[in-house]
Amino acid sequence: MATVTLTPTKTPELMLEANSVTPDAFAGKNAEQIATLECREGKTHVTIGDFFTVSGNAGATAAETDIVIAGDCTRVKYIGSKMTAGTVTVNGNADMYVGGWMKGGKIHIKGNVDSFCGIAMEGGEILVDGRAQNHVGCAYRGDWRGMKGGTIRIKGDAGNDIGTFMLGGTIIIEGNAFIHVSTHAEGGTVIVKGNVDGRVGGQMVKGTIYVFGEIKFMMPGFKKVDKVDLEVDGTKATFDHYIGDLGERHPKSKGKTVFADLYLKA
Amino acid sequence: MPKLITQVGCPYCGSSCDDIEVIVSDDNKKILEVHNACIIGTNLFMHANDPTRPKLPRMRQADGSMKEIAYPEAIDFMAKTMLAAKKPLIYGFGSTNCEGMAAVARIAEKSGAVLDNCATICHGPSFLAMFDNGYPSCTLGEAKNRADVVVFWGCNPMHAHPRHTSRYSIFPRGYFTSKGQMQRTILSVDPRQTDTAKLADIHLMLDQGHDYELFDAFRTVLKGYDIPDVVAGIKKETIVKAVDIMKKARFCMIFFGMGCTHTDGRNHNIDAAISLTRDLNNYTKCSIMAMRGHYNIAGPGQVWSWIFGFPYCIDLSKGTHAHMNPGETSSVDLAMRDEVDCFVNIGADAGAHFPIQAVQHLKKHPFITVDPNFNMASEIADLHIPVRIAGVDEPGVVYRMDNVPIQFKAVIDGLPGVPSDEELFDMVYERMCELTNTQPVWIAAKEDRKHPANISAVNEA
Amino acid sequence: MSEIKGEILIKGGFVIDPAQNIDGDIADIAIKDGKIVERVSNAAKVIDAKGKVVMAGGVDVHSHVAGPKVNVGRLIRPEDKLFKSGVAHAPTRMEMGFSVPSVLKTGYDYARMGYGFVMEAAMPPIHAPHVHEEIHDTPIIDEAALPVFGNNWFVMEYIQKGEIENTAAYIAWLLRATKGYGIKIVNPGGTAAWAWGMNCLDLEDKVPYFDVTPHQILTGLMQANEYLGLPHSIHVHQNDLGNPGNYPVTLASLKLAEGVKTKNKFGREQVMHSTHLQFHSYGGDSWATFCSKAKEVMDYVNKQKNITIDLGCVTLDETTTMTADGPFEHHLHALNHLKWANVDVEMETAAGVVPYIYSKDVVPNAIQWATGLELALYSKDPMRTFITTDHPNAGPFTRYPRVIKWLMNKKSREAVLASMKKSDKVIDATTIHTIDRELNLYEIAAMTRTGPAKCLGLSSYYGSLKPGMIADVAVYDLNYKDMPSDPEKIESAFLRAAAFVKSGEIVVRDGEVLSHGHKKTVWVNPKMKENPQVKRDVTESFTKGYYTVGLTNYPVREYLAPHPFVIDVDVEA
Amino acid sequence: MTKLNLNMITQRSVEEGAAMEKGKTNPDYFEACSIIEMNPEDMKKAGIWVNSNVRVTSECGTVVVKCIHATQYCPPGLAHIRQGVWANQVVPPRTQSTGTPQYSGFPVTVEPAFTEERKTALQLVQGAVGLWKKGGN
Repeated sequence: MATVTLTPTKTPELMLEANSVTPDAFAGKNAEQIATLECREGKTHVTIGDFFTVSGNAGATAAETDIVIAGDCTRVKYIGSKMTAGTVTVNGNADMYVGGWMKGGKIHIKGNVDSFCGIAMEGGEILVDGRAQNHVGCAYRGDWRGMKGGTIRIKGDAGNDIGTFMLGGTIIIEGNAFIHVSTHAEGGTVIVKGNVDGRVGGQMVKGTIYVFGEIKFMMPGFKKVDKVDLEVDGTKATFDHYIGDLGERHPKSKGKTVFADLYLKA
Repeated sequence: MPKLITQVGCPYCGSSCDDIEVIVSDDNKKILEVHNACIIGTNLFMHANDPTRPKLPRMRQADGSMKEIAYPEAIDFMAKTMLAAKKPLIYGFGSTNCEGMAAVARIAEKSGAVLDNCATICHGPSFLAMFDNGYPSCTLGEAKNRADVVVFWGCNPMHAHPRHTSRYSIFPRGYFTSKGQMQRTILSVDPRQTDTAKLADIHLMLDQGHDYELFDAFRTVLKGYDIPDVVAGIKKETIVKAVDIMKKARFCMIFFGMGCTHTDGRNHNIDAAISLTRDLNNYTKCSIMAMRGHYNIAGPGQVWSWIFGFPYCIDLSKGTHAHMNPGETSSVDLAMRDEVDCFVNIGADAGAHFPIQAVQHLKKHPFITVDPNFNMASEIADLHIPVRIAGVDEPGVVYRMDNVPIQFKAVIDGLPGVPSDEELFDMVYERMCELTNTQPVWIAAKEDRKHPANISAVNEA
Repeated sequence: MSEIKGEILIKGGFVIDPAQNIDGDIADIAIKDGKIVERVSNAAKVIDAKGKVVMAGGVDVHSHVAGPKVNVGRLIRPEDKLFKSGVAHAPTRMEMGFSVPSVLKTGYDYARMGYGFVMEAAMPPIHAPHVHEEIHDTPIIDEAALPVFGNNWFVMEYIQKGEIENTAAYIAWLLRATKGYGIKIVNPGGTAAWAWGMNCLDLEDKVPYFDVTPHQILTGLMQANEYLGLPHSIHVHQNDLGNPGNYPVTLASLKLAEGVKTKNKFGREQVMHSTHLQFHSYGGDSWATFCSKAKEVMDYVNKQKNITIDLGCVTLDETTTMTADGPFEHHLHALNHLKWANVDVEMETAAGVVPYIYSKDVVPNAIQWATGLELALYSKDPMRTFITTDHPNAGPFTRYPRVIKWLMNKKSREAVLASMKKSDKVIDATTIHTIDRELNLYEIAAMTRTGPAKCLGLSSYYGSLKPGMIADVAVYDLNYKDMPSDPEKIESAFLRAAAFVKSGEIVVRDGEVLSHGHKKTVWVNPKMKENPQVKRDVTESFTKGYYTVGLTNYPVREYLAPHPFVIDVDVEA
Repeated sequence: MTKLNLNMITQRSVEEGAAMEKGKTNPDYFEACSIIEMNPEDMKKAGIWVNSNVRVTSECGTVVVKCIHATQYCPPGLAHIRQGVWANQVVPPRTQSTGTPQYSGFPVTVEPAFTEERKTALQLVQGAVGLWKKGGN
């Protein structure tokens, strides 16, 4: 394994679009070469070296490359987007699209992330120590194929649209969530350990949601069917089991209608 | 002799009424009377007579005052400022014809700008919902000729679209609706008892911000399942009754407005409304329509979709392709995140209609306003360029709220020397090409610019 | 066109021009001031076509490229742009989208393929200004648009009363008002029924309220078309599109042409053009028993000389379906649950849009793929059989080169068939695996330029390299005498022309767009004595307010077709 | 002083539209838009009189407007300022990542401000960006 360390040297005036900050783009390159990789700030073409000092060479492949950003990336977008292997660690905040369209590897953001974290993710892991803005693990606009695999763990709170159009994978929000959890989902799992304001599972076809705290406004299309004891992300508890969204279409499997499941800690 | 001009289009609201009659002075310079229009439309036409309308661009001076300058100077400033910016934002188009919208697209692409329109603060969420869920809609004539159940959800046409109810939705007698209002059942869903709600047979006064839950309740009832006794403050019996009315309609028409798009959940409220519309089509005919605010605010959605594939929030800064993701590439988000370094406000008033904090962020950078009149955006701008008023002294195509194109007329002559939006943008584009030493791209729409000598040589098949 | 000056000589290529029965002769093509001429001076720009094939510019008889439903398709599908768009570089502008490309991408991609004329296949009349706005923003290619008539209230009322002359007078008025080209019919009666949520699946189903049948609408419009003597025949999208077991309805519709004689001065021989026939050539009674009936349908088409067809080939892509067949799109949405847009248009028509993924591993999709190719391979008359994908319904037009590859190369068809998960089921339901035929370049030229030009009544302008024709000339990097053994080379050659001269200007070299061309909008102006009855009826529909726009704001204004090419038709009646 | 917690919406009205088309510096626009509508019960609770000024404060700003009898009935707990310059002094710019600010459904406090003056549109907008000079420019 080889570690490439990026140390921020200045804050972008606008946002820095750093699509090239991924183990895949770094693989096989030395520090100087990495510093010349292209980024965008508005319509201007810039390089990684314009905003970071680069130390260390990358491994031969993405899987053998660890990237550490030793500082804040509040104004840096697309960190780790489309990556397939390796790791990215940010010792601070990151802006939008962290791990967007990601297929593999690990991302660890030690601060907060902005919106669209893990958008259309297919595999790998994202860990955010702080909070996330909106659209965690959502689909791109108009696409009915949202997050398909992988895990996103947000240790703090998250905003609206968590797992919209989700098809697979797991999203864990350890804090509170605002509104719209698993809207339109047709698979996947969302776990919210805190409270949710409302709109949990609206238009949901299939998939699973666990909520440990309270749901302030329950969707009228969810109906309580039983009580179950479960172990969810290391917590054993009794949950009220709801099915829904009864207003939405649902597929049949072996003659039985398949609903989405919502487990609310009793 | 004053002249009567009939079938004039009204450049105010999304109803785009084209039955206005205007009497103009003999010299085509003054509007004397306006008939058929609502109070807002009448004021709009009459305001065009205002002798204080700006006739020259004005540039802000070091002492904060504004000084009149010549058009070439303003065009040069606009071209240079936009080219110099890393990411200019162009916003507006609440009152611009489609010709202007196509022309501005060339500037936006050339300068690597973000191109956005008023939908971004109005029906943008409706676009997001259409992206996710489609849009089973129709033209307004279908509503007029067929609809026997009309639902106004989070919209108040009696105020925002004053002639909508008489031209299309409640009162008019259509082909299969010859009894007009007598033949229609009106539902209103609104947290206030609006003047539209007062006209309704049933008003569902829901708890503000809970439209999504109420739509879900409607859908759940439609599917034959039970719902809680009260949803969003509305009793189950009322919901069941409303669903029954919609289901038994021959043609059910749902109009929705800012009550859905400005509140929590934004796009998902409309998303759910579209799902409900779709479900109802399994039982009867049902259509849905956004109550678009301006007479041609559907226009940029159309024009830019055929040019760039996106209706709004179009980030052209990549140079090679367009990128759109509202929340990121939308005007207010760009402003609040300090992600643009030049602001061009065209045919709209960001100064008055953006949250004031967004205005403060935008004002950190060059701020240009293109508008026929003085407004808040012009009064804080570094440069204000006046243009002709589309639909008053400039003709052109506009798209009504149902996306029907209407070819608007000009009723009076424009102020001498004042260009149309299109002319101004074409001049800015040509200046940008000069400055960057590149060839302008003109297509057939611009035969006159491409081949200035051949304008008359039209048809020799 | 007068503003295009200068001479070009396309030298030494293998010329293929079915209009002149030229098949691979080595010859020069001379171009002067936008037209093909006998010879040019030494000063002519020379394009070396040695070892390459030279054909007239392509003519697309049926494609959805401009107008309201196309734009709905663009608008509701941002994901059709994400990571799928072209990369622009000077002198071209940005080109966005895959299945529903932006107007710029549309013009560029057609030009790259060597196409010079494209027919927009369905124009809702009230939306005509929109269609023309998109057309005039589309670079390079000449375009025309067919207004839809098959569910129009006036048409249904006149036909119900048996008034062909009034029908014709109304058509003449509407063609002028919309700057339209000819008579498009989509799901006759069925779309009108859809306004109440119903449909007409059979020729004898009554249209609610109007008391008329698809049979009567088709026959009436066919008579009116010949009464007017329009350049093109009626252009028909038949009832019951896309459903298992629909081929008898198809045959019944085609049979309505029997005995009908054409009357026109444009060299057109057919009285009915049946479009995207692939969607109408199905047997079986459910998706489980779904099968191809291409053979049965083509046996009839081959012997019935006064009809033409285009294929509507499924290309096995993720695409966007869009049609004025409103009820079909609702039905399709119920099958695939993807987003559904619908636009019912007052007095006139409707349209629907639904994304669709054609997968080679889904048996009905794979059967559809085979059916489209079978139609072409069973055709005995390439001059009456045209290559289309009903863009973007069965696949984007940028797949024409792929369709051509499949038609010209059996090996490439077999490779696709073999890669299908359930190829045995596909083989059971189709006959594609039994067909050895490989089309040659001459047949391809007939199917992609000469034939469509004739069918549209445009053979004096397009589809041939005769002197006097508009100088649309495509050069493809294919050696007539030594065709590549790798079928992929056929596709790549047709996808990116070695050169394309459009209206006498070199617009493409080596697959790269050099110029934005000199595009024209083509429309038909039927000159007919004023018909007071029709005039009164039309006026009344506006004054009584069944239309919600004003009569004077309805006709397309001149400036929206800034470079018109108008075909006058003197109606003799 | 009683502060009232209300849910605020800002929407269109025909008066606002008609006045806006005369110009945003027109006195009609001032009268049409620098007002708040709320339920009489709420007004009573906070000791607010009809046609007196109140201060409205949200998470992101504050504005003085005149309280009038609701022209369109507002239930208790809900308040309405017509869209425009005054409303936008308090509208939160947060968009839920949709691009559209929270024009409706945001918490505000309303308190009597009998002695405070309403500002003009120009005063508010130019003032916010440091361009306002007394007496206009």
